[in-house]
Amino acid sequence: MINKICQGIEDAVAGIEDGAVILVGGFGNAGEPIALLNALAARKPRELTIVSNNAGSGDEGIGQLILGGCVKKFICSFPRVTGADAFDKMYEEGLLELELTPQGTLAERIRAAGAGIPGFYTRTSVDTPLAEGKEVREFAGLDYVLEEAIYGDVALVKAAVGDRWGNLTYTMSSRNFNPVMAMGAKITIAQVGEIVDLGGIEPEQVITPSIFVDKVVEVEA
Amino acid sequence: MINKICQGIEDAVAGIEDGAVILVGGFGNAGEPIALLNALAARKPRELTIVSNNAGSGDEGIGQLILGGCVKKFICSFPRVTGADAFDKMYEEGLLELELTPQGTLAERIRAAGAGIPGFYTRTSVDTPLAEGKEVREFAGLDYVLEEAIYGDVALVKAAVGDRWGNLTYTMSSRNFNPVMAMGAKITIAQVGEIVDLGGIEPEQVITPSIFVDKVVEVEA
Amino acid sequence: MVEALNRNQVAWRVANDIDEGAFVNLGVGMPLNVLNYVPEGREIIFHSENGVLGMKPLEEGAEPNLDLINAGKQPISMLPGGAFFHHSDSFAMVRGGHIDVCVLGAYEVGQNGDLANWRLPNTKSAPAVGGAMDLAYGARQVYIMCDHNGRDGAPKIVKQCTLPLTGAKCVTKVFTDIAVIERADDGMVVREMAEGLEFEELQERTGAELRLANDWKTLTAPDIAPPEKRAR
Amino acid sequence: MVEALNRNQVAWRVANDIDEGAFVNLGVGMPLNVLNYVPEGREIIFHSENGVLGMKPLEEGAEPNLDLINAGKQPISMLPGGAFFHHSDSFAMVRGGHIDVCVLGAYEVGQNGDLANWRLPNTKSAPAVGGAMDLAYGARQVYIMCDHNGRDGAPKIVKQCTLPLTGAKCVTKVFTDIAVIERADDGMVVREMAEGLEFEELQERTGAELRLANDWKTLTAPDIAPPEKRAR
Repeated sequence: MINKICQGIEDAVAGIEDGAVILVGGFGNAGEPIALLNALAARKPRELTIVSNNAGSGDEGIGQLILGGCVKKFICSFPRVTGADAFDKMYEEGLLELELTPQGTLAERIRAAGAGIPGFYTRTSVDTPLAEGKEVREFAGLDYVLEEAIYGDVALVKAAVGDRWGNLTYTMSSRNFNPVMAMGAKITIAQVGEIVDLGGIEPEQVITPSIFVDKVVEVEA
Repeated sequence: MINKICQGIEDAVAGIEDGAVILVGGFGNAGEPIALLNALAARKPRELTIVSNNAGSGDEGIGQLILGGCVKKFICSFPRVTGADAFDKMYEEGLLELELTPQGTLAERIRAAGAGIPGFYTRTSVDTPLAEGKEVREFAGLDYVLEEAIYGDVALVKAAVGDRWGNLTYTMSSRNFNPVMAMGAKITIAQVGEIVDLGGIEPEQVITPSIFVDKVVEVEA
Repeated sequence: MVEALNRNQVAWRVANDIDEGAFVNLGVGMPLNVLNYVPEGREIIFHSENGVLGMKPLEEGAEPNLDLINAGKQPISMLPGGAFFHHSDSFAMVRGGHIDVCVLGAYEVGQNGDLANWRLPNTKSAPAVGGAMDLAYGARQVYIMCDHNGRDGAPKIVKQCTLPLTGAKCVTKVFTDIAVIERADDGMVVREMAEGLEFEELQERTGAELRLANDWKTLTAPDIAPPEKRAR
Repeated sequence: MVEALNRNQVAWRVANDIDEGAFVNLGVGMPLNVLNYVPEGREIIFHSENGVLGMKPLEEGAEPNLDLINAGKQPISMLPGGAFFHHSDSFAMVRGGHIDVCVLGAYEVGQNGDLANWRLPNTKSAPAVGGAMDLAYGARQVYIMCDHNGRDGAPKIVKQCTLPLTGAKCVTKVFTDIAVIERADDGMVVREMAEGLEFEELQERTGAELRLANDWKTLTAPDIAPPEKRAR
């Protein structure tokens, strides 16, 4: 019987190695997999690359990883949010690398990794500093920038409901980056508010299908 | 008040011009917008390019457009299906152009048009005749082919439920190419089995959001 | 005496410029305020880049839901007909040309439509860009909402941007406290000027070269109180 | 006397080679038959490229639903836990390396793992490729299911493909009526041979150079009737 359900949050994050590229779902606090991130921080990993829209806030979740000295580099679109003090301080001291990428390009680069596309062209960032060093190419008279896929080792996502195969659904706007991150990593770990029996999610209503998910752990909301 | 609902199928297909590139949803007969295609054929358009997975079967839908002499060119992955007699005959007589593209590449090229991506790289078709004349580029030691977006003038799709804003849901595997086609065209026209009040589709369960749909017409199943 | 609009009135003016049925994205900051001034009975579908279509302001006294927020991470509410989707789909809408209008703030708008709104010079803090660059090229119309002059009096609409660009030649219309200016192929055209403002004075307060439209109108708005100063 | 498997037995053999929990795509034609021989109690999640995960065969006597079909346009049924999604997402699964195994038919398999299965020569009829090229490179393992020799006796496993390729160096394992052959870095290794078959005869009936694994086994299957001839 297929069973991707982990009994404890520690089991869920076991095996994540130093130096891993971690894709993290969420936008601000909505959909941020706080419990998984805290459990990961407790393992005291080193030299992680965190790929997420924001660079965390407060001392939980991504903030806890930063404070624990676990993060070497961020790839994100908007690191500065209210309460991103941990990030701000370490960035200003030169202790964190940052690869800034526009939000749409970030989402598309991760989807690309999940979809077998190593590179694609986009108008976004043409003629701006974020296009520096990137190939520019003309299609139908307009310039486009070549952007490359971001491949994750692990994705940490938060969902509302999950089942033992790994199907997931999300609540309202907490969906955001979560389904995208789930596509782009070798191993996807989901914290869910509720585990239901197989078939408890209507097949038309599955948002992240089981194929993109490796571990599921129930976490009280 | 926004109201994308057309009262008749003729209104729904009004204004489609000769020479248009038409994206057609469906996979085999599942999800094929037969009523819209028949109504389009009745207008006797000329020189259409049809982009769809199959080249129709029988004398309804895409078959009716072929028999009516409306089609100049197909872009599809699998023209030959049981009963694709109209296509087979005209193709063998040299009366139809065919651009064959792998099914995944077809879906991705149309999504690309809808997502502002003029071109992307894929492994699919490398070292095969379908890569001939296309740029090949190496990423991380592997060859990839450059594929370009397919931009539709009009998309014809079939959905189960729609509302006056244009939100759509689909039944089971009749979803297939429909949401993709809806993204890739300037104008998207949906035939739906049922029109519901605004709010009748849960916001988490919308599959094609209103922004991708321009006209909705109810057609008895 | 120039009757400049306050920021709420500018938001009102922008909201009134948007047609029924338009799909509209509002940038973080001043632009999000446009949501509060949609004319009674006009259906406009607002897009939030974090995966929302059909948002509306949170009702007075309603309980905020942490899972229902806008791009500025503020709680919102939903219209019937709204939809949720993930970030790739959300930015396919933006980058694929499906958004009719986006409303953004600006540090500088160039005479040629260049936009700079993401990076100030001489700052130690980390850069942040969010969805601004995606919107600048992706939306069919890029509306800018800003004070006409900064606190030091320097014009926001300039001959040529000096700050790092968000997008080149992308701005289509600028709404300030004293004017509505459209970008035409041959330059910046003043469509509306505040009561009591002379064109010469407007030109003086603007870095770009302006042209007054023959059918220019007075920029007016109903009596709306200015926003309260936010505590920092 | 060589005890070759019939086509249903080959489908059984392939089904038994797939691990629990695997995500598996079945090509149109012979491979779709694998669905009927999943070992009792083993959970395998079958993907159909038209946007289905978790399909199972239509129950005997059940009403087919025209909206629920597989890649061969045949009616199917669903396991609890299944999901529907659109074509771009479906092929993201295929092309992004998420499918563990795909099972395809073949006209020719080259000694280096090249696959030709979409285009016969000297035909006036239109070419058709479907999802074969996406699967050939996208799936982690590409299993081929075919008769060892064509009606004219010509081998399907050849030194070098002469037909237009579906994908280069992509095949990982071949299941025929008389052998199971794995592609190793240094060539084709015979893992199983039918009862009564000598390696020399197998080599003679094969275009590619074969090597017999030290731990090779007899290719056997339970007694299953061959498929009925389909009316044309």
